[in-house]
Amino acid sequence: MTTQPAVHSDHHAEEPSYLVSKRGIMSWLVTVDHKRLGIMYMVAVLFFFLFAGVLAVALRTELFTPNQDLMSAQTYNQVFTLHGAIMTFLFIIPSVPAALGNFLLPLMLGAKDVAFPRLNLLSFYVYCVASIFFIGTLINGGLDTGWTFYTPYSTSTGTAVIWATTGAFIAGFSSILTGLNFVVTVHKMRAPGMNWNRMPLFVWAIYSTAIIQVLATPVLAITLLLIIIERSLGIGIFDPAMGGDPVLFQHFFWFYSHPAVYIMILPGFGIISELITVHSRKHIFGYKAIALSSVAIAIISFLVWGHHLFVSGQSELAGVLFSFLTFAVGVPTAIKVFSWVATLYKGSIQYNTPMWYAMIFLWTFTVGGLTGLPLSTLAIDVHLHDTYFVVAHFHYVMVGGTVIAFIGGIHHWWPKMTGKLYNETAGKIGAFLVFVGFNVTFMTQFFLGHQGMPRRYYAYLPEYQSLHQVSTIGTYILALGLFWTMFYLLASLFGKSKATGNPWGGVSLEWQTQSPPIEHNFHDTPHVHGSPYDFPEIDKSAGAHAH
Amino acid sequence: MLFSLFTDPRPLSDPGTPPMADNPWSLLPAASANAEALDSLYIFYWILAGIGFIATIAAQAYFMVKYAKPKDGHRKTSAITHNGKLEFLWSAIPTVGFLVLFAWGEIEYMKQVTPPADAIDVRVTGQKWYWKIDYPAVKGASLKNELIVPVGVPMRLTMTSTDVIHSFFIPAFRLKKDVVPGRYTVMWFEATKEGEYPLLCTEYCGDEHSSMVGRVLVVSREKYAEVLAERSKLEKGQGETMADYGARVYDRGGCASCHSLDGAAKTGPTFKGLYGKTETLSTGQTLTVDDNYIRESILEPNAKIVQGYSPQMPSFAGQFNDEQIAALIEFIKAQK
Amino acid sequence: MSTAHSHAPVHDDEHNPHLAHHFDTMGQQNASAKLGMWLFLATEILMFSGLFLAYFVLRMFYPEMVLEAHEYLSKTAGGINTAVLLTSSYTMALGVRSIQLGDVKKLRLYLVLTILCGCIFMVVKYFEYSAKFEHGMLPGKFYSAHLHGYEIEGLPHIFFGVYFMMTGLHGIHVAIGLAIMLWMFVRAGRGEFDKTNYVAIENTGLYWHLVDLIWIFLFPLLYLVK
Amino acid sequence: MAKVFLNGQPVEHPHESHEHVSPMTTYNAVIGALFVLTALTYAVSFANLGPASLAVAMFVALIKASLVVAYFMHLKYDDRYHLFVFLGTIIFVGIFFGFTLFDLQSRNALNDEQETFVRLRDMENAGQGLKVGVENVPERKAKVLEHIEAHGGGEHGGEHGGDHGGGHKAEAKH
Repeated sequence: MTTQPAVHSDHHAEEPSYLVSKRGIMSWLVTVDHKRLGIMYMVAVLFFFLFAGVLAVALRTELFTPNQDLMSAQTYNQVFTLHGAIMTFLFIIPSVPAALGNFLLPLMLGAKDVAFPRLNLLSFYVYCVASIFFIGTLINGGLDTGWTFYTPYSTSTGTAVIWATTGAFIAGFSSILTGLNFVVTVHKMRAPGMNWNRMPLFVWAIYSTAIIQVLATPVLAITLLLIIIERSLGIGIFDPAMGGDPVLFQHFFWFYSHPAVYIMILPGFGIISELITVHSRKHIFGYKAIALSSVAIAIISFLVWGHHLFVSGQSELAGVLFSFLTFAVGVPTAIKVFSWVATLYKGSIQYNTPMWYAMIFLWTFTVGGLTGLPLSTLAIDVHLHDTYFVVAHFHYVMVGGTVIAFIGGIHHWWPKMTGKLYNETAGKIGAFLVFVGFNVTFMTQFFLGHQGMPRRYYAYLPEYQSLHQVSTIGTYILALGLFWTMFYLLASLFGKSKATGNPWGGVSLEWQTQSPPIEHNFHDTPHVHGSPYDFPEIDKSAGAHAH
Repeated sequence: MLFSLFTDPRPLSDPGTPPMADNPWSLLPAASANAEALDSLYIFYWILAGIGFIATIAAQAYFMVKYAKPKDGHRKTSAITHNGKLEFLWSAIPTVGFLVLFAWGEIEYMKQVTPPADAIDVRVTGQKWYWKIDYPAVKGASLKNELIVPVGVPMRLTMTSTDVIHSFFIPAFRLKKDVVPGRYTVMWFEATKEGEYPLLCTEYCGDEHSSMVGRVLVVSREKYAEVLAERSKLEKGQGETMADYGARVYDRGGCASCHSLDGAAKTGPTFKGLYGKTETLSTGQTLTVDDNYIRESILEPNAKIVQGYSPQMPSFAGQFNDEQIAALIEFIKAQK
Repeated sequence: MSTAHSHAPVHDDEHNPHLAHHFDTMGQQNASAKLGMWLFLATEILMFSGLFLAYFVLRMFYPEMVLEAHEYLSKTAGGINTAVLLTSSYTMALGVRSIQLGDVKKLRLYLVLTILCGCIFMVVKYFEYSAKFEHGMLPGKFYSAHLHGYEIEGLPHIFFGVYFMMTGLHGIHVAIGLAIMLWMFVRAGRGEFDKTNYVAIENTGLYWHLVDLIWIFLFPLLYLVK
Repeated sequence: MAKVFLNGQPVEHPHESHEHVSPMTTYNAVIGALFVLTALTYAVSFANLGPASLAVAMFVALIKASLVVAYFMHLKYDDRYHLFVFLGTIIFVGIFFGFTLFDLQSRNALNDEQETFVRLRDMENAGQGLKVGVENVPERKAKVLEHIEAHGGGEHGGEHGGDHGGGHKAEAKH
């Protein structure tokens, strides 16, 4: 076992990093460097996260009292729709894969770039065009359908549905191109010796995600196209007023959008696998189980979309089938959580900020996963469907899972991406605020939901008020934590504290080059001889029973 | 309430919605056979999830403390990479739990969706933004936003929508079903406890989705016919003023979901100070709100739209008779 | 992970002008491009599958209407187009074979033949579409055939909606294919392809065959099936 | 010369071409078979097979598609993973179709009234059925009628008869 932290930082020190190897704004705009594109994606998705996050704060503020006070019904409906649509299509789907995935995938594989660098640039610009359409939606009368575009509401409302669906349609292409690029990269661009069993788990997660992106997103494209056609020509496939079936739309929509949930969460799983091992200096527990469970989740995710239709008039028999298959997703997910906890066993855990986020993730994601069970249990879902219970559940998975993992990942790879170190104390304060704020906001919503508080209400029965107020205050704490995080991270860019090539002592390939990396990632093609989790602290002499 | 200082004591615009539980932490009332059965399943789920959660988090917390890095540098860590038996166990045990949950949920669900043959038939129509409830077996029994149910008798609702998808949700019965335009969906229940319970729409259906709120009135079997007749009859009571009668029409007609009485702008203009006001129409013309205009707006709502509003109101022709319309006009006059 | 570093492999391919900087060998580059193309074809198949599903659902909901409405599609035009498209697939496959053997001249000839077939397809489609337009057999709310004297029971506007969606999306793919082949023709003329470097031609071929493949299913479903 | 690696594995002969070149006879045989099969479907479409007609047509189309994929697209000789991608895609299409159609088929399994569109049928019986195409948009209908008027009536029916195989019940009603 030989790791050479920052192998070449000495005799290659004069070589400029990717950030400064070329200069000028044009060198960024037409770059095909996956690292620069990763950074550009990061800026773009975080901008939309900020934007839709501000909308969320506005929503929660309106819900502080049971009556309408801040905004009118129409405004509220548009705000929650935009919050959902932007968070889904412009933030969370591209977040980890396009930002961190782009930056890290070739580095982790020991490649010079992704397989199709120009396609990568194209997919970034396609994403930009999509975001222009979403901004166009705002200008052209907003959108009030909810991010799910359910027919016949979306075919009859007077708002700018076509702008928004076109935006989502285009964003889908960006997602497809990124996914396609990553699948090919993983297959064809691995460094010598990097066989499937030596790939970091983040790569496995991104690979599984990419498979879903390639297989599911085209169906979203055709669904949105059909909505556009239905709205403009009224062809009568989804619109009952013309002879169509609105529940059929829900099948089309969720065939994509349920797997999309795993596009969102799988990369988060990948990040957590990396964070936990590096900061506890231990080999991941159950490498194969975690890697294969990612693939299993990717495949099963295509079989369960019907649980979004349990009360929507789908046939009861189909409901039973989908309920059964939904439980099947729980098994690989449970395996992952247990394996992460087991990885901590007999480790040497260092509580850096990224590790704080990993620990928070274990808490929030366990809650998110377990509250998925009553929603997949048919009879209980009938009561909980479309209530705040569902809202809380998917925020626990999407925010508590993906966003927490994303923020943890940003902290973990921040030194690698920027070459700077942030203030650890500030990081821990931020993590604490986010943890408290998040749980106060969404834990209460489980109780609200069980008591029957429906989704998408701007005014509600006064009985629900106390819980709503707690939830709103939690939102403010969460927002404070996120703003705090934004400020100290930005401040670190101008700080003097420089990162070494390998500040955490990681052994996967991205830590074997300088921070920030050079334009072609590695001075020489790396040759891989072992596992990415073979830390020097591991006591090989002891566990004779271990394999 | 925790922060009642901040809040407006006025209730939600919809009148007569009863409270469900005074204590926000207490569970809902269980007012149907289904709700009782479901609560046991729900408690079972919480026990199962609680065990899973506590086991996971306790292990995590224990490891976090026990194996924290010593101050003087890293200790040697275990070389363990996997353990087949353990992994099998923690895959198999949740699987068993999941199967039990699935099976129990499936059994309860099958009961939820198979109505008994002797159930009383009720027709429900969802419309932006109120529920119309008809009792085919009782002549002239038609209600708005109000479902009257006898205790201990199965009721079978056959539901449809005239515009977009709505969802019929009675939390106290733990039941919900989408109401889909172009087809019928079916729901059934047997109430077990007398009382008033909220009835909510849970599928987003447009501007006043939050106002599509009604109530379920569970009465004794003896009183059922009487209450139903009394509630569905909308006639001027003896000694009742026209304005008071109009208030009842306003209430029963579901007008509140779009027209407020407190000046708040909803989907339609507020009734406060409406009568005698000069309004600008979408065509640019102006007119004064008088008896004729109100009458026309009830029967032919989209003929003259006030600027800033969209033509969304359904016609009430055939639903209100002349006397009721007159009473409604008096009621609007009284809203100064 | 223990890593050793060696200098990048040095071999003849390094000098191949077609080799991009981030690949090590031409083999790797070509295999990547081809895998990428197959994944792209997968997305195309799934996208069209939505429309096919819409068609099957339509048949399920309104069997009589579909049977009646589909009689108004011209079997002759559909048949000609099928023959033309199959032929174009054949010439395309031969084009790929030519460049595999290093014959650029023949490749260009076959590309021209394929483009020609594609154009015939589009022309036939144009006549079909204009006949439908003239008879008011249009999708959805534009359907007015009953005013033109064609009475079809039920809701035929849905059938024509699906017909135009399917053939329209397919037609767009044909048009895109024609543009790509034209570009390939120009590139071949500039001598960009040879025996070892022809993956772009191969991928164009794969795309074109997929367009053919979709038509193979469209034709019987829309025009023939009873 | 250093070893060449691909997919993390050493490649023994990096310069050998592994592309398979099929002989002309294969292509000729395939296109011949495709034309024969097309003619077969076309002919069968005139025979009245009833519900079997869909199955037969799909079966023939499947054979045609397999020929194109295997020989024209070289999948038979190609990297196994490409075959895996292709078949995988077909499986996912199958899942999409299977589950959706299963739902639509079984909606009335427990409750007849839940069958899709029973309400639409009820409305139709009550004389309030859905309207076809342009009937939903009165202004557009008026325009179409105007247009027909200007171009000498709507009786195009007879002139184009040959191509439309189907009957023209229209004239009688019009």
